[in-house]
Amino acid sequence: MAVAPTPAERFIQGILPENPVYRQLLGLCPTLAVTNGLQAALTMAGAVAFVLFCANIVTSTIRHLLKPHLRIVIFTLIIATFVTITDRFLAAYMYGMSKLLGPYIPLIIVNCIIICRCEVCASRQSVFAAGADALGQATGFALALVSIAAVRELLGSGMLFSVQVLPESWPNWVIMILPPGAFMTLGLLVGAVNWFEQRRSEQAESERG
Amino acid sequence: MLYFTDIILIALGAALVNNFVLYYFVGICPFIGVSRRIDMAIGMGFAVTFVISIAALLSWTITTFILMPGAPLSKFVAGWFMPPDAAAKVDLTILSYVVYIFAIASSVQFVEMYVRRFYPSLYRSFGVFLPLITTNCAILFACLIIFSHIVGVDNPADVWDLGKSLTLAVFGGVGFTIAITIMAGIREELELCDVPQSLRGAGITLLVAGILAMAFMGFTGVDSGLKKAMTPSPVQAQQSSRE
Amino acid sequence: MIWVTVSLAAATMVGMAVTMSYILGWANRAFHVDVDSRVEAVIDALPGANCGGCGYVGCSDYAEAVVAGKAPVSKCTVGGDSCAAALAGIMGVEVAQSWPYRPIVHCGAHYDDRLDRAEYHGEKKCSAANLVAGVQGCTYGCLGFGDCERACEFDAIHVIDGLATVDYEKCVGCGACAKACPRNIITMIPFKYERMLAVTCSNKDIGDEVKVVCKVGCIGCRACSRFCSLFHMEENLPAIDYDKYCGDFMEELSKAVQKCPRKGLVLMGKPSPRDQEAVSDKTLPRVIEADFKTTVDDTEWWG
Amino acid sequence: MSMKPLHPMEPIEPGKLERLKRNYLVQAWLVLMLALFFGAALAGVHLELAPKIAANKTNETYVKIPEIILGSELAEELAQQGEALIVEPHTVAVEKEQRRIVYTIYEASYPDGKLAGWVAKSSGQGYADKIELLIGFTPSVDTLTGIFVLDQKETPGLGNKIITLDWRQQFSNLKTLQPIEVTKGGASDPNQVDAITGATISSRSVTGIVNNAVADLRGPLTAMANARGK
Repeated sequence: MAVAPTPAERFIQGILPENPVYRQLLGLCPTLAVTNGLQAALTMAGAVAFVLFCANIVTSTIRHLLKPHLRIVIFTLIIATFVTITDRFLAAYMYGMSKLLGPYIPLIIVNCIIICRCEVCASRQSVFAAGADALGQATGFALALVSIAAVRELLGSGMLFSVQVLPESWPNWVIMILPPGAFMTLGLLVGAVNWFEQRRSEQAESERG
Repeated sequence: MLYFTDIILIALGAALVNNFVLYYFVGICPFIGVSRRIDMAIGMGFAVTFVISIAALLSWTITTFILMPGAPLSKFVAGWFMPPDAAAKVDLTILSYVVYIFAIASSVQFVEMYVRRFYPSLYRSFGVFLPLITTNCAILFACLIIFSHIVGVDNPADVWDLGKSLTLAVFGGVGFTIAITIMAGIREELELCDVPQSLRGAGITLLVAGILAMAFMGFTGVDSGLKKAMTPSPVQAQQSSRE
Repeated sequence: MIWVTVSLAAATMVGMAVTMSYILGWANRAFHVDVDSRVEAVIDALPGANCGGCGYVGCSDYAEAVVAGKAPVSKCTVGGDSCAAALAGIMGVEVAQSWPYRPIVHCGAHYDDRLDRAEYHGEKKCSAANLVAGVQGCTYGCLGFGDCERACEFDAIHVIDGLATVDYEKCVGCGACAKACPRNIITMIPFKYERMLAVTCSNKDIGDEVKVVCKVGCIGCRACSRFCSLFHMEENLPAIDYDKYCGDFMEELSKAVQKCPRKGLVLMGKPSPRDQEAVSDKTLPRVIEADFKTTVDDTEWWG
Repeated sequence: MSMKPLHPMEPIEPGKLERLKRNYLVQAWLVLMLALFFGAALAGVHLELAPKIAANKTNETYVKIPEIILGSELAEELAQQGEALIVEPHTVAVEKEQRRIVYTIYEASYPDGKLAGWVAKSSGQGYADKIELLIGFTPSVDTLTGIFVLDQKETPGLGNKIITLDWRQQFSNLKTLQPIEVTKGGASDPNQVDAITGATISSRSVTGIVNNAVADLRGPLTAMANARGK
């Protein structure tokens, strides 16, 4: 049997080999919806990280009390509670951001990443391992969000973090900020990641053979 | 008449102009996952439409009667412990997300059991999609939109009643069905195409979805135009009244 | 105020949880469907990938079919033998000995054997060429554009000299090639032995017409069916009854092979030690691309 | 007392404790406990943060009021002097086409009590979604002082130019007596504004919302101003 990954390995796994967006195609709704600017994307990633971390820790703490047929209900309850808390904190301390993200913060509840991590990892592992796993997955999610947002914001408005980066003469590709741009950017990036991955495995194979 | 206009505008907006999938990006997971065959896509679409309507009914009822400030039930219960004017301010809206997701989860499970018991053939064809729907953002999103039109609305005339809420839900589901069926049709044809290896699967689907979203952008402004056509311009009305 | 709100919120949540669990508990009893406990056991034993590889909609559908006795226990390709054994344990049946299924290409015509060819300017795919009449005379035989080769994940089928040829050393029997072939000339048969006899033609036309389009195609002479009872003729084409196929028929079969005027009965499968010895000093032929090249500019068919 | 031998097939009567354990409410004790705990915790969070969120919401409007009424330069000057306008919210209900429309009106006055102007919040359908506006009036309600876009989802790069100061400034000093018109290419008449290139509908939507609000509110606001003057 394979050796169970250490917490550190779990952390690294989440960043690229098991990246929730590019490799597992989970949590696509916020990935598409909030990536028209880097600030919104980072806030979203932070919110998801907080919820994921808290939900993983709590689930892992009570993992011995869970009954199989009620576990999903309990995961949902935990996640929904933390999402509500996040939503209110954003509304109280980052009002503009909260207004910009609008319904996509409560939609974290149905983000498959979190319930998937609770089910796959946190309900079976120690608190420490679950925490590391949450951080890894959250970092991977944040990286994916930031990469998409960077492409869209740069091409769509010539800016990064609302600071003009490209010369003023850049004809803003408005379509990148609109919904179609989101789909296309994600599609091409998924293709690019697959391509790299394929090339790497081919190289590894040719080295072996 | 005005009410009728509102209903039409809400329906049109939810189904086409602000399509749940292609404009708001909710329900992407089934949109990518279950759009490989047209019959499955239609099954998923109907299942979503059905559940979304039930969820809208429940969330409207719960919000109006329990959660919102001054809701009859919470006001009544709080009235036992505190003066009525304070009781009217009891605000339970913070529970809304938790309550909605629970209402969705349990109604999905209830529908699943019911259909399985009484319509086994129907259960065979679309029952398999029901568990997937619990974590479908489109349902929760519809509840949230309805919530935003009940709580915190400045103008009492703009607060949505059950009819408007259900319209949004049903036509949101119809919009989802339209989008996922078109997508499935395109993907069936894509099977015959020589797609670059790395783009196969999710990549090409997302690119096609982008083009589809672009097509749906053509609907933008249709609702505002229709609204102008259906309501006499107030300025004109004012001018004519002056004459 | 504070305490009323807090307790009201808590009470709402608990009330909701209680209502929910009562309604669902009631529904569970009221809408109870008698599910054979074996179905649940089978579902648990299956991998739950819902891949549809068994030919059913999902694992639960297959489980119901197994319990109803409509499906054999060995259909799950993902779970493999251990899964089949587990299902057999639940169902109280023995796993019937299952043979590995391998593809057979029912065409034996290499490029030069085919007659009445025409230049084909279209996309170099069987699925596309199949839609065009007159690419080659035979409307049943292998087109040689390698749709099967592209479908194979295991590099186990190649177009050699215009004919799809299975590499049985590499083949795992996934059936992808059989699905990919637009002319349906690849079938999956149970390999009871290392090498199986196969009819290498799919042409159902009468002999004279076959001779016009192919040098090796079956002319429907019925010689094989006269010498061996395993053959029966279907629309001018012999078919082998693989259910009955076994060593007892070896003599009859070899006679049929000898009598076939077109040498269209061929043993397929892993090469025998004798074959390997015979070719050990020769270099194996390279894979040759199908040579249906157009004489006009390559880009023209795009319009 | 001799004990009856237990028949092997006879079901054993479940004990009280057993029955209790099978009750689904008891099975779900963890869910109920969590629901109780989380419900209380959420209410706590709400009580803690609700005032702050409410303040955020009103502030969003209030910080814009001086700029709309006085213009950005004067507003800054006032802020530098460490003084602020006193803002008092009212609601005005207007009956129109059998429908009751409620406007939120902010009455702004200088620290010395002199009326500085009125700001009304109004919203309507834009090209893509709802547009929410703040509209400023002079104390006598005969002239607009300016508008501000609180919320919009117009097309980026085209329709969303309605938020730029350049375009909004066209609305300051327009008379309220006749409706504002939108023209393409060079406003010549006093009550005309230029449409944004490529976003005529967005421009018309904003103008329509302003015209609506002006038509609805000119009467009530004048009455309020007069009442205050007395």
